[in-house]
Amino acid sequence: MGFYGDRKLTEEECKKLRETDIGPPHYKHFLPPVIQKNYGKWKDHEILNPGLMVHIAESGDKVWSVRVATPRIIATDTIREVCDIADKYCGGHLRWTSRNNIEFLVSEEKNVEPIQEELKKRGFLMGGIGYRISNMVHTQGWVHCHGAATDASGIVKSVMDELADYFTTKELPNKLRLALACCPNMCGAVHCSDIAVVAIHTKVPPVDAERLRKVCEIPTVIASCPTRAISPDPATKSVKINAEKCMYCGNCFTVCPAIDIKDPYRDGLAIVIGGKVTSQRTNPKFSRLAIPYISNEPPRWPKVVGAVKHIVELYAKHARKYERVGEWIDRIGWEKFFQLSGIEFTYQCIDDFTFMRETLRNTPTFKWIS
Amino acid sequence: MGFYGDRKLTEEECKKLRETDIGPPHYKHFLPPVIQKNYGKWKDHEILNPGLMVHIAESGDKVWSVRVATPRIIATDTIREVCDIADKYCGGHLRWTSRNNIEFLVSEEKNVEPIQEELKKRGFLMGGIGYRISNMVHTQGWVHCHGAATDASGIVKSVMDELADYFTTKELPNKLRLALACCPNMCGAVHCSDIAVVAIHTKVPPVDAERLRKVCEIPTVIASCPTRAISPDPATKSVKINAEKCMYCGNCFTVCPAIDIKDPYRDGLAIVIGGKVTSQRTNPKFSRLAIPYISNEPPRWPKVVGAVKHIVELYAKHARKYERVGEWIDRIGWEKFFQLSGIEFTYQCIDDFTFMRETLRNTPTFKWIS
Amino acid sequence: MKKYDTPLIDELEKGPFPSFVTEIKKAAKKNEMANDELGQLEYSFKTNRGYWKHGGIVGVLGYGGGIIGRYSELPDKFPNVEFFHTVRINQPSGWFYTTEVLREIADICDKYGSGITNFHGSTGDMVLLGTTTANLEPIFAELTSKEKPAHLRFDLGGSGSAMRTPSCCNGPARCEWTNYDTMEACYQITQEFQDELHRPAFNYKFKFKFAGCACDCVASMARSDCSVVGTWRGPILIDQDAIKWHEKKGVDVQRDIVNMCPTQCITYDGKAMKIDNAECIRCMHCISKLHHALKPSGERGATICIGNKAPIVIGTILSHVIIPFMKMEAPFNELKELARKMWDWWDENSKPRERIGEVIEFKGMRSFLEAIDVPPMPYHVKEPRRDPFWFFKEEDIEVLKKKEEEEKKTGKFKF
Amino acid sequence: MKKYDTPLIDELEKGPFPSFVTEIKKAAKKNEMANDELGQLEYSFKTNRGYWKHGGIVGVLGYGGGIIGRYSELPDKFPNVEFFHTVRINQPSGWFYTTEVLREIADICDKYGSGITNFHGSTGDMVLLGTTTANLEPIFAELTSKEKPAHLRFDLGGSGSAMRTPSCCNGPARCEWTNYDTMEACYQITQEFQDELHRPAFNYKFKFKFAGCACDCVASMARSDCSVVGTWRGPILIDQDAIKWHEKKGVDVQRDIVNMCPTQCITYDGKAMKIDNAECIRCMHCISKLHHALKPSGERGATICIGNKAPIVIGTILSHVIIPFMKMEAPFNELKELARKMWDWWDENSKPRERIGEVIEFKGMRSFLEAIDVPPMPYHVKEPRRDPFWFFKEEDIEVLKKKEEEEKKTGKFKF
Ligand code: SRM
Ligand code: SRM
Ligand code: SRM
Ligand code: SRM
Ligand code: SF4
Ligand code: SF4
Ligand code: SF4
Ligand code: SF4
Ligand code: SF4
Ligand code: SF4
Ligand code: SF4
Ligand code: SF4
Repeated sequence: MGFYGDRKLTEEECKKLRETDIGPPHYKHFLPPVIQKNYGKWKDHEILNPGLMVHIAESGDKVWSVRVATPRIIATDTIREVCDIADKYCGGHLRWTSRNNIEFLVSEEKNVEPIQEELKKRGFLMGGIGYRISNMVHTQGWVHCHGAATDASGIVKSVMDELADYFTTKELPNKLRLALACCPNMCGAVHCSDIAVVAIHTKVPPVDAERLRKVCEIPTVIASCPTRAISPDPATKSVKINAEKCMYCGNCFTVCPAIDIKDPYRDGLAIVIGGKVTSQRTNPKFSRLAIPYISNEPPRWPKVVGAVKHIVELYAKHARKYERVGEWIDRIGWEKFFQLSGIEFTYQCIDDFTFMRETLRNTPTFKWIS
Repeated sequence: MGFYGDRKLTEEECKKLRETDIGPPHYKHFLPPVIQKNYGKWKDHEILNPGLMVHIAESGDKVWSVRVATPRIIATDTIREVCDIADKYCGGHLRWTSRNNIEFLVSEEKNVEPIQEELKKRGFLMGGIGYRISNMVHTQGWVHCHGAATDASGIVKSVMDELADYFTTKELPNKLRLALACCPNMCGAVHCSDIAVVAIHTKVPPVDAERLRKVCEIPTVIASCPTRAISPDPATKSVKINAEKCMYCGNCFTVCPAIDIKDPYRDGLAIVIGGKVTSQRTNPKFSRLAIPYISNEPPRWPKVVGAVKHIVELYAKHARKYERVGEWIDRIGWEKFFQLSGIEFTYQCIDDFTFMRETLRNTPTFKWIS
Repeated sequence: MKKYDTPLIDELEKGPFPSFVTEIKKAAKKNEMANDELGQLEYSFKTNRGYWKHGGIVGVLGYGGGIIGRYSELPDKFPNVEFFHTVRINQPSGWFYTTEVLREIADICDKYGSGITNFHGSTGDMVLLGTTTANLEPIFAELTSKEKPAHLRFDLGGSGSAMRTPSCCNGPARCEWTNYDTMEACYQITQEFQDELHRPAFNYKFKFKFAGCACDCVASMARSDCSVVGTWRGPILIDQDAIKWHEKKGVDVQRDIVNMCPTQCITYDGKAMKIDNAECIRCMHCISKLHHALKPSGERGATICIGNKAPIVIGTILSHVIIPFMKMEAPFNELKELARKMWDWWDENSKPRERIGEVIEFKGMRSFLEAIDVPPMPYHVKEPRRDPFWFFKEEDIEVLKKKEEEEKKTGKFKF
Repeated sequence: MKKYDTPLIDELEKGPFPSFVTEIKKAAKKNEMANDELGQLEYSFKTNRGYWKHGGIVGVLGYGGGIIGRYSELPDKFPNVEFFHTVRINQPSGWFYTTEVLREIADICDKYGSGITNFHGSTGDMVLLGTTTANLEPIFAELTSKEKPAHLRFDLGGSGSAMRTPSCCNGPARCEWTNYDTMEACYQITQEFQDELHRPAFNYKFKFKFAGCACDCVASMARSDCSVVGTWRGPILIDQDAIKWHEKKGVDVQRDIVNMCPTQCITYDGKAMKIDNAECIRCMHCISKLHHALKPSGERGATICIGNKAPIVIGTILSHVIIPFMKMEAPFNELKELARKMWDWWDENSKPRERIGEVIEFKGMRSFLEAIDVPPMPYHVKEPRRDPFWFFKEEDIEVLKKKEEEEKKTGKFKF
């Protein structure tokens, strides 16, 4: 039981005990001895299996990392369970990765096999290391966010179930980074991911004039619109939205709850692909639109899952070693990608906003696909 | 003497004889017989010397083209002189190129040497064919345009004098296209040339309020400004210009003569490089800013000439065979170009207008030059 | 006639390259206008400033363009250039001439103008530099005179918010690489749209340029609203012996050709060259560098690209691919029809001084493509959009949802 | 406790990948809040809509952030999530933990919250999902309690228009490639700017992310306003035997390494690999694909890139190179000073909800660089500007003209 056991602190105690601006504890407290000793003196690493890698220090010391997937939303009891395992095999040391996987940090070789045994026994999914699919970066969804056009964790679970082999065993030409955002605010890495799902609204949001007058500042609402679609509506002493100009970004909703962007029938999902963050070989790339709309289909979003899988398999089949999805497509040309994938090319794929001039084709040189 | 000799037509005659909308005569009237015969049936061409190429038809027929430079501005007597030559050796057939050179079209092999002899004797400059510098596309300048920030023909003459060898003899890795525009309207190919000179204004134009009220429409003037620098000036019932926002494009002057953009002391020249039009190998490229300002120095603009020559020589020395200037620089990186050339990198080189986002560097990967 | 002394511009008579000053002086010997032009030019060089006023609207009866009005700011100093208009004469396709017509033009220029010309203007016209308002009609009458034989009769070119004088590369007249008849296309488009050319009725200028292949020898992609660039659909035929011939002449095939192919679709083992034609983007590099060894084959036509303009005021736009492949056969009805549809859309959607390329940016490609009945194609983009913001029409979503119902039935997804 | 039946989300307990539904159910067994969260989630799945209200401003005494207020739109149906705020707890550098502290956090979450967590939020925080307003102070007190040993005391993370919780790759803790101490830098910046982190005083959010090399394992270039990416200045050291070792393991050095080097600066003759280090852009490809065979050497530090933001509303911006090379030595004063200068400029020049990257676009790079005392460098651009429109300050022209006079004297041009 924690520092104060199950005793709840009284208001007075709170005032007395609390301290602001202390910041996080220093990480040194949490590093296993082998890392403390070899901090900044690592020489090499070997990926021993998709869920296991060893880092070797100049001193010859080693630390093994056993990586397991998590759904990111985890119950406190699960935290305690992984703690039990870490206590048993890792001297109580573990970490999370930037993609929400857990890494058990093993310092003694003798524990490397047993911990993997136990993790398997307990049903943890080991993998994600090396040239394959790792965990899918995502957001809050219906679990907790107000703007969500879909559920985040639900789609991630559905997609990762389908692609689990690519996490646990199968190899790919390079890392393949998946992400999902539950609205265009894109809390995550969607805009620079190999393959990502972004939830979109597709309907001009209705305005509750009466409520708006009460709870929102009209100038702020008007200013929030990137396409100048919002103008004052003298009739209602509120605002009106020009349907011609609205592209459903939801920014007005973010600044004003009286504008209701959520629509069960119209909200849907788009698939964007070919992004990357790293500067290896090529500059970071933006994810670009492949499929503009798929209906929201809880609980398992079969078409979204199918679309992602389809593109993963094309990539596995056609890309050269070490090419990321975007590098592969940029090499063969987007026209070829659409031909290969059979994905329908829609008006939505043609930029008519910020990057239009950069993304239109201004050379008569391209490949014939029809 | 022409069709009507030196008799000037009377008003009546004019009314009687004139006909509108006839368009240009059909080109067939002007093609030499060998071209008429082999029209669309050419098989090959050979560049025999920098001023001479032969085109060979499937029929085996040949047509020789002898190319000479012109200053583009030519007196009627010069037209007659080239006509005499064409009559003597070309059965009266000749053409101009898209870069304002003259091509004498020779159908009989026996005339090929003699015409070159005579052209040399008469002081014509033969060359411009193949991988070298051809004529410099340019504009009106002080000779005829109202907006000119410099003289066009004067700079072109000065530059081409210095680079004449690259027209008549010297080879380069590929064609090198020069251009000049006497104001940012850019009547020509400056925006997509290997090396180009563009004349710029650099001062916020003074407004003649009184005249403006008379001769210009205030809304049009305000609308003409790309940076919204112009606003109504109630004080003068005219307009005022926000110096912070004005980038001297001259568009307001184009729509309103009461705004005087020309400034003898401040008008100057910029050097832009690395553009191309053709889609060979790489997409067409824009010319990009190398040197933002050189003072206007008639009659021979020594620094402009020096700058162009400096870049031509760097290109000749460093580019790979068949690389255009822009292809070469894009391969080595602009940071390397500035290092190699010793050209000072200025704030002006950093886009703060339309293409900013595309041209800033958003990757930590670049070459060290300092 | 007044004698100007011109120490500054005289400097520009020195040097190997032909001198425009020498040309102006030639004309000045016998022409007052040319002589004052000389004087004013020297004065510009001395004071570092141009002295031409804004073009007032001058022209010939029944036309709204073809003449650029020019007036000196210093009529007292240089009375003979108080009026100094330019006359734009529509050149013949490919700038081919006979000496007969050139002499005719020269004579007209001497008789009514300054004796100074521009061969040619950047758009392509023959330009007579400098004449008076009074002489405009006579010049026009002599150019177009009904009494003259067809080949001597010329018309004015374009100016203002009109279709501008089209121009073309010499294509089939003297080039082995052209994919369509650039000369004839240029001629017929010019003839078809005489009204649009002479009577400015657009919101701004509109230019056509015709290039026979991707070399783009007439700079169409960078200098015309409608860039018609020749291309083909078929394999590149290879003459292996000819490649050997080039090697003997010193071409390093691997380095200069294979390695420079943008799609890396050429292989050469020192004996035979192979091209994976499905991957070729028809850039013309290999073909032009190995002339006569390689030859396009199959269907010929052009890619139509729209929207280029000069930088002012929102930055340069290059033309965008709109029709990936159009068969270019006389009388070019397909292209003419396209032009009309484009112009109608442009007209409806633009404000004055907005080029069609700008309007496509403001209104979006969909509006434009729908107006000209072209479906969206991957050819239209280098890459699809990067942002999560885009428009749907009500019906779009319904169509997509219907498709999904179909899929439910068939059990197969159509992405 | 009410028992919801949840046929729809139960579907998400099937399949090999760990299930968040299973996790929520675990918590729901003993927690009313978690139980109603479960109920509302099922209802969302059934009706295809989320039911959370806009976040009202809630927080702890003396802080303006760290808590995201959440309220159910359906309090009658799901009374226990009427209040369901998230608490963002600032994670330790690199997300390293001991079981002791994790248990402490878990216990606090159970005692005052829903028993559901996010490990971790996308910005990097530990997120306690769901608690009431009343419990915020106790949670904060227990997290920060003065009675606790240092390593058990945690603070809140950022939210709102403040500096956000910085994060970093594990760098020196477990990676051979890091070029600076990402963990320490992240810690010190977090500590230095506690006030900026907890008390929103900016016009919008500002994020730091620290990556040890161009691999960018913490997505700094794409997810932070200030991306600190490790790099070096010196040759790549080559262990030729190790390269042989990789070859034996099946690496095709020519195809997979040499051909994929972006600057083509590697050569390999089957015996020895050579790198032309002057041409290397330090992209990490060869180094990471041939681990332990290649090693950077020389001076270490980082490239500071500024301005990234998510697409809304004017499109994604990636961070731009601002400081090509900064030595990153504790206490990182150079970076701290830079941050302060940046924020001052940002403050002066922005409106609410404008990220620094947007403001750099509105005001131009010059204004920004001058404010932080950085001269223009080719490092700042991929390529120079394309249009003939740019600004001069009065003094610029004078400086340039002076330079020209110098040149006249020396007879040599300085371009
Ligand atoms: C004569 C010529 C330059 C030359 O020396 O050859 C020319 C001369 C003028 N151009 Fe041009 N433009 C000429 C080809 C061009 C080109 C090049 C081309 O057509 O290939 C361009 C760039 C391509 C394009 O159209 O974008 C060009 C882009 C402009 C612009 C910018 C238009 C734009 O939308 O960006 C202006 C400004 C305007 O229209 O107000 C302009 C305006 C002008 C005006 C009318 C300025 C004015 O208002 O007086 C100039 C009249 C000068 C004079 O004294 O005659 N001129 N102008 C060219 C026409 C001759 C001919 O008919 O053959
Ligand atoms: C005569 C002319 C067409 C006309 O109707 O007037 C022409 C004629 C030829 N061009 Fe061109 N080009 C002509 C302007 C252009 C232009 C337009 C321009 O310069 O404004 C371009 C685009 C330039 C650019 O990209 O900025 C052009 C890019 C080419 C290229 C591509 C070069 C490259 O690799 O980048 C070739 C192919 C080659 O030379 O290998 C080419 C090849 C040729 C060939 C060999 C085609 C042929 O088989 O006849 C012709 C003679 C070669 C030469 O001049 O070296 N021509 N050529 C033009 C001559 C202008 C002049 O007086 O110099
Ligand atoms: C919790 C979290 C998503 C998650 O599931 O992990 C999150 C959740 C929210 N984000 Fe975010 N953002 C989170 C990381 C991000 C990231 C990714 C990152 O930081 O690496 C981004 C993209 C990077 C960036 O900052 O540009 C991001 C870009 C946004 C934006 C767009 C901001 C912009 O300038 O483009 C908004 C909209 C806004 O600020 O009004 C936003 C707004 C929100 C709000 C506050 C929406 C709202 O007004 O309620 C969400 C609260 C949800 C909730 O119920 O708690 N969130 N948000 C992440 C923070 C957890 C943590 O502290 O660790
Ligand atoms: C643990 C982690 C850092 C952390 O502090 O948490 C990490 C660790 C390593 N990364 Fe990473 N990367 C981690 C996130 C990332 C990210 C960020 C992301 O995915 O959001 C990227 C950028 C992805 C992108 O570009 O979109 C990333 C791009 C790389 C790359 C470049 C791959 C490429 O060629 O494009 C390498 C080099 C390689 O693998 O060859 C790399 C290499 C490595 C190495 C081998 C570095 C080392 O020697 O230790 C580490 C183990 C390899 C592995 O996981 O396959 N790491 N790595 C992150 C694990 C996330 C996960 O759970 O999967
Ligand atoms: S992406 Fe949108 S809906 Fe999802 S958490 Fe972020 S702000 Fe909320
Ligand atoms: S959703 Fe976006 S585009 Fe539509 S009105 Fe609101 S802010 Fe404007
Ligand atoms: S570039 Fe400018 S100044 Fe020169 S001719 Fe064209 S419009 Fe006139
Ligand atoms: S010169 Fe250009 S930027 Fe300056 S006021 Fe005139 S139109 Fe605006
Ligand atoms: S554009 Fe092509 S067809 Fe036309 S002249 Fe040039 S090379 Fe020949
Ligand atoms: S035309 Fe261009 S793309 Fe096609 S094979 Fe030749 S070089 Fe390659
Ligand atoms: S960013 Fe570089 S230093 Fe940091 S973990 Fe990744 S590879 Fe290692
Ligand atoms: S780090 Fe990148 S650029 Fe440098 S040598 Fe290796 S692959 Fe080439």
